[in-house]
Amino acid sequence: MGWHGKQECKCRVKTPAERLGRREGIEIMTTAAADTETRVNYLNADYGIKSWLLTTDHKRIAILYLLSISMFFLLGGIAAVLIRLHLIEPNGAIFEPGAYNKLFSMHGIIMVFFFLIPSIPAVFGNFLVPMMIGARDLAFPRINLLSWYIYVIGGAFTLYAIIWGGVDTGWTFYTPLSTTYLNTNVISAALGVFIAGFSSILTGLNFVVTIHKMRAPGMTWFRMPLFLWAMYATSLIQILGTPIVAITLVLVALERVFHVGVFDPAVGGDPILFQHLFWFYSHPAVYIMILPSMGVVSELITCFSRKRIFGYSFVAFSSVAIAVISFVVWGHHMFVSGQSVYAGIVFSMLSFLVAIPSAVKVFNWTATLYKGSISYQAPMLYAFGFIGLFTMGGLTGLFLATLAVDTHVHDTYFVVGHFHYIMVGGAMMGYLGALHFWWPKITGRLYPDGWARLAAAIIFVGFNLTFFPQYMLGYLGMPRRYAIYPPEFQTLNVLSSAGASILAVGYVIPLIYFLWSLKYGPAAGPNPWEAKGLEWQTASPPPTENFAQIPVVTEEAYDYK
Amino acid sequence: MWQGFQFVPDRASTIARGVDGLFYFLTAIDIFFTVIIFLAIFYFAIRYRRHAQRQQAEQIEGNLMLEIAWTVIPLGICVLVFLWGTFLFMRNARPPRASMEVFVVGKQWMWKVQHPEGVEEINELHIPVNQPIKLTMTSEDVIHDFSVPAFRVKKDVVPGMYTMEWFQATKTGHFHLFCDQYCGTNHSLMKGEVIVMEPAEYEQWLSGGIRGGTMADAGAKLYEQLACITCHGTGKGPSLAGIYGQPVKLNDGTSVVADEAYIRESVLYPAAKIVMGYKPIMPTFKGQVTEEQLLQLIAYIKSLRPAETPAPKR
Amino acid sequence: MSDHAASALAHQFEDLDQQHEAASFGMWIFLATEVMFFGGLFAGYTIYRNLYQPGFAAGSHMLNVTIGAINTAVLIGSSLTMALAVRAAQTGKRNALVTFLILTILLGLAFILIKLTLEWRHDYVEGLAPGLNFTFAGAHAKSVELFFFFYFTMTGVHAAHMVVGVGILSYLLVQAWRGKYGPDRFNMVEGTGLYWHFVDIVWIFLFPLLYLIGGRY
Amino acid sequence: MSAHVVPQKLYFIIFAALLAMTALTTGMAYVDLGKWNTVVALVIACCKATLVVLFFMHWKWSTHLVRVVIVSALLWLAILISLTCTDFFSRHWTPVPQGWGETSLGNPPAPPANALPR
Repeated sequence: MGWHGKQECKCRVKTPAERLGRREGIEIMTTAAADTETRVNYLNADYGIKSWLLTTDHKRIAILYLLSISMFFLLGGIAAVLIRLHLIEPNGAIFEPGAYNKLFSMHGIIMVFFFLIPSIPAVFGNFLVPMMIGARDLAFPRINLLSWYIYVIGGAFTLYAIIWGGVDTGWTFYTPLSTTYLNTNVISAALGVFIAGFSSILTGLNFVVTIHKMRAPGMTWFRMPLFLWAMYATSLIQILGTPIVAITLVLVALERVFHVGVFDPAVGGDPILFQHLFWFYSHPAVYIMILPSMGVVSELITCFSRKRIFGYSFVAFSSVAIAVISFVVWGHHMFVSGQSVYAGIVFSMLSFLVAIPSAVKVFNWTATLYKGSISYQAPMLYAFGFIGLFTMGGLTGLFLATLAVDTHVHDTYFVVGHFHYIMVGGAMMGYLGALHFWWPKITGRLYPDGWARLAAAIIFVGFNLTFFPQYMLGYLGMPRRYAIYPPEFQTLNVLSSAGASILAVGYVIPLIYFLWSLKYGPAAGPNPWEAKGLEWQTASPPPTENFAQIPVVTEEAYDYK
Repeated sequence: MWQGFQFVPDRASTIARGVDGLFYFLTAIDIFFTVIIFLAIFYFAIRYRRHAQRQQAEQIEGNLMLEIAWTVIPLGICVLVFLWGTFLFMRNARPPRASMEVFVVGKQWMWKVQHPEGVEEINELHIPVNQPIKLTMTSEDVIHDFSVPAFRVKKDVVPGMYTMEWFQATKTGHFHLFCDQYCGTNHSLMKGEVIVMEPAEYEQWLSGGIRGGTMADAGAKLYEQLACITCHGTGKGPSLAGIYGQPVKLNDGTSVVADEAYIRESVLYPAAKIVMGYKPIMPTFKGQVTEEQLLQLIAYIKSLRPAETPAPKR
Repeated sequence: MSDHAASALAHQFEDLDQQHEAASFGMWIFLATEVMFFGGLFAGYTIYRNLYQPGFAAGSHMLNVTIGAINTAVLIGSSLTMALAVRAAQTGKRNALVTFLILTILLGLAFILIKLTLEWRHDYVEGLAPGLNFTFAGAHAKSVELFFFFYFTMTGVHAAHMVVGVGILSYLLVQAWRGKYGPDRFNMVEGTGLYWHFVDIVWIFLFPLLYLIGGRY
Repeated sequence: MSAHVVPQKLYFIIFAALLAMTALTTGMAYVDLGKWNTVVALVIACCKATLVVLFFMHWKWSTHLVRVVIVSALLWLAILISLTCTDFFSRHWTPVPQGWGETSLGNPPAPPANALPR
């Protein structure tokens, strides 16, 4: 690894691209590379802060999102590091329990609502949806910009809540704890999430309309890249689920202000109703995080094995099936909540159904590799990592859908391990895979592939070391959200914290080489991976209008003949 | 750091074996599929790695039989696991008739336990071994969760309603009791111990701990203090003798079964359900009785036999 | 295509038909989210209404049906004028458009004013406002309190939508006055119309659920 | 542009029908129908909403796509309400456990015969 020293780059301007081409089996047109510097693209079309803050270009809005979610990821990540450090000691190494509670609440709220949910949709969806269908922009560019501002306002409210007084509800805002018993800044945190929800709704709305109405001539539904099917399914969830959490948080805020409300046991209200309404959105929200990653993986696997995907229509429809089924399984978060046992049975049965389309996807990706021509550039390693971790995370979901087993592991570290395998092992791996795959398209620069592969390996190892012990902790019975725990759980906690430190290193490396590549990275050319898909047919970085002429699509997706 | 480290949690209840069996079955399924996927990826990735720049992949559209196979087989496994898990769960959801009933009140941040004989304890639950125990639980403030990993049981403890869990310990010893539902600042301190004893030892412990008579006795005292007897027992209010578990006709024509929740509601919100033929004259006792006292009143009302006079026994 | 039409077309669309379809489709999707937004309240209402029927009936009896019915009529009237406004925009009749928009705004304001002065204020003074002034202590007091919490939340969220609608209509009025809308360019008017009708439909359900359940006999 | 222009007369007819139904539903509340009062009120409300959607909101002249959006919104609302109701209306099926005062220390647990769902 480390094929570029800085000096090498300086003295031999063109060679890195050539060398990369040879090493990775990619042909790079040096003329295209030289061309990049002078050509007008979306990045250099206009200058100044105003040209960014008032832009309606979907690509620039994607960059705005990229910067803001990266900031939130950093905040949430710092919280995660502190949590793991604290848990090295059974009695808590750093914080008082109250401070620890604020810390994990901050970690959860930021990571879920301000990083994972907008991550792939708002960054790569925004950047790629119009380009992949061959359109000049999304259907409603101004609404797209509005959604970013709404996101920022929501983020500001939440940051305010976190900085002034903190919030210690956990990201689940369970009543009556959140409505009656906490003295922290619950209202402004809830308001922040409420506001950010509308950003998510508007993004989803924009994508659905765009995919329906703006496809280029010849781009039929079954010629669409699978990333678009995944984005479409994700958007359905954003549109139909988010309003419910919005109104639920309004009810929580009202109850806090007026000291009476629909979840208040004192007037016959039922706290369990809150859980129903909350999970009606928040379970599908998990699929808002994972579905886009699944779409990304379909792109990566096909490109780096140079094959059409195995069972296109099954992969496509499984995305939609996941989106639909995800809405009828929420009760599995409530098996021990005091919900009726019969409702528990119904929800358990439905929960198993959602495993099927996920399994279909995993099998199809694996089968796609068969008789391929496989190369292992960094994005492909992230895709492999995704499949492995998602398989392990998804399968442990079966434990939680099973009534009797869930009774034992519910609200323990088993659940924590499970959803981190899905959200970090799955969604985050997909996000990083996407970042590595489309970075040359977004910035026009290549990053050092060797370092990227190293980072992928470190993340995979660090991740498993962090979260696998948590499954074991959960089975042993360690409850989640504990600042202080019995000493017999220490060994596994220390192991988990050690893994987290490796994971942290794995996340810092890409940050460094991506920043490095902005200045020193060799020009990428329009299609460094020789990938199919309309976004690769235009220059990197693309011009503001995306395509000089709207392309006409004549071939199927992933036509790697 | 290695103190007390173990791979498998204590297995100390009748339920634990069944749950663990299913847990290991699921683990085996997980390992099986994870290994298949990992091996396939590794094998394909090495076998079909790209040697030359222009090496062609063989284009395969898909295979319907395979798609059906990997839809139907997981579905079959899911159905099996669902049935198995549901069967166990339903068995574990119903306490045996001969259960010993213990009352639990969760409160930020402690567990208050009352035995039928009147013994109260905090953050500890003493129980006899090999005896089904049924916990009737409620919360004074927020949602808690009564979890005993060694017994493989847990259930949320919700304000405003009674939840129930039961178990039968098979081993004597000390076991962790955790609050598993996040309940505020000192959530992680809301833990205690379940102490399982030989029946004889338990009897001994019990006799050493009795302070104010049984729960029903305490309830009877309360019944007098609160002057319930001036109406319930004189005909001004409905008689409470033997009503527990029986249907009660209400003045709107419907009827309810007089269970714990009904009695609790009638004490706190008397106007909510009016018994047929009576006037809504009862004052509320909200704020005058704690959740524990409510449980004592319920215990007392339960102890009244239909034949007895409605007045307290003393 | 006239110059006017060309300026009506945003750069990302191929033609006006595509733009119109996208706009109306987008508006419908937004309404789907609104259905779910109110849906959370309706779900809660359904459950509690079934658990606490007598209390909800008692609460309902304390509302004034006559005012509710009149307000329903006012809102239906505003829906009619809104539909006529959209038609005026489609057919390019500026004066009719301006007139109907003014009528819609006036009827909308009338609805809000009736709600505010004759109902909410009255309920507040009577001690039926949970959290602010709730003094009702008859039978089923806590269910009645729950009912009134739903009453205020649902009508409040509905009224908030009316206020937003009136705001958008005022913007449309200014634009219509300037002659910005015509047969090639009425997506804004049509979309606002859809929104306004949706708010009307929500009220069509709120009226029986809040005022009429449990009967009045 | 392909939007349908509806004759003014039709709008007024619908308006009249909506007013009539408002009067009807208000009137029906004063007739004692028992449980059916609620049903009647909701049926009339559904009819009114249907008229508004069909004509004021141009469902009748809409594309299939728009109709799918409307139907799926209602379907999702139905999912929310019905699955939440499965909890609330089956909670009381769990039998009220008996056994208070029948504590039998040391006895083997009786089979849960009484605990079958009613």
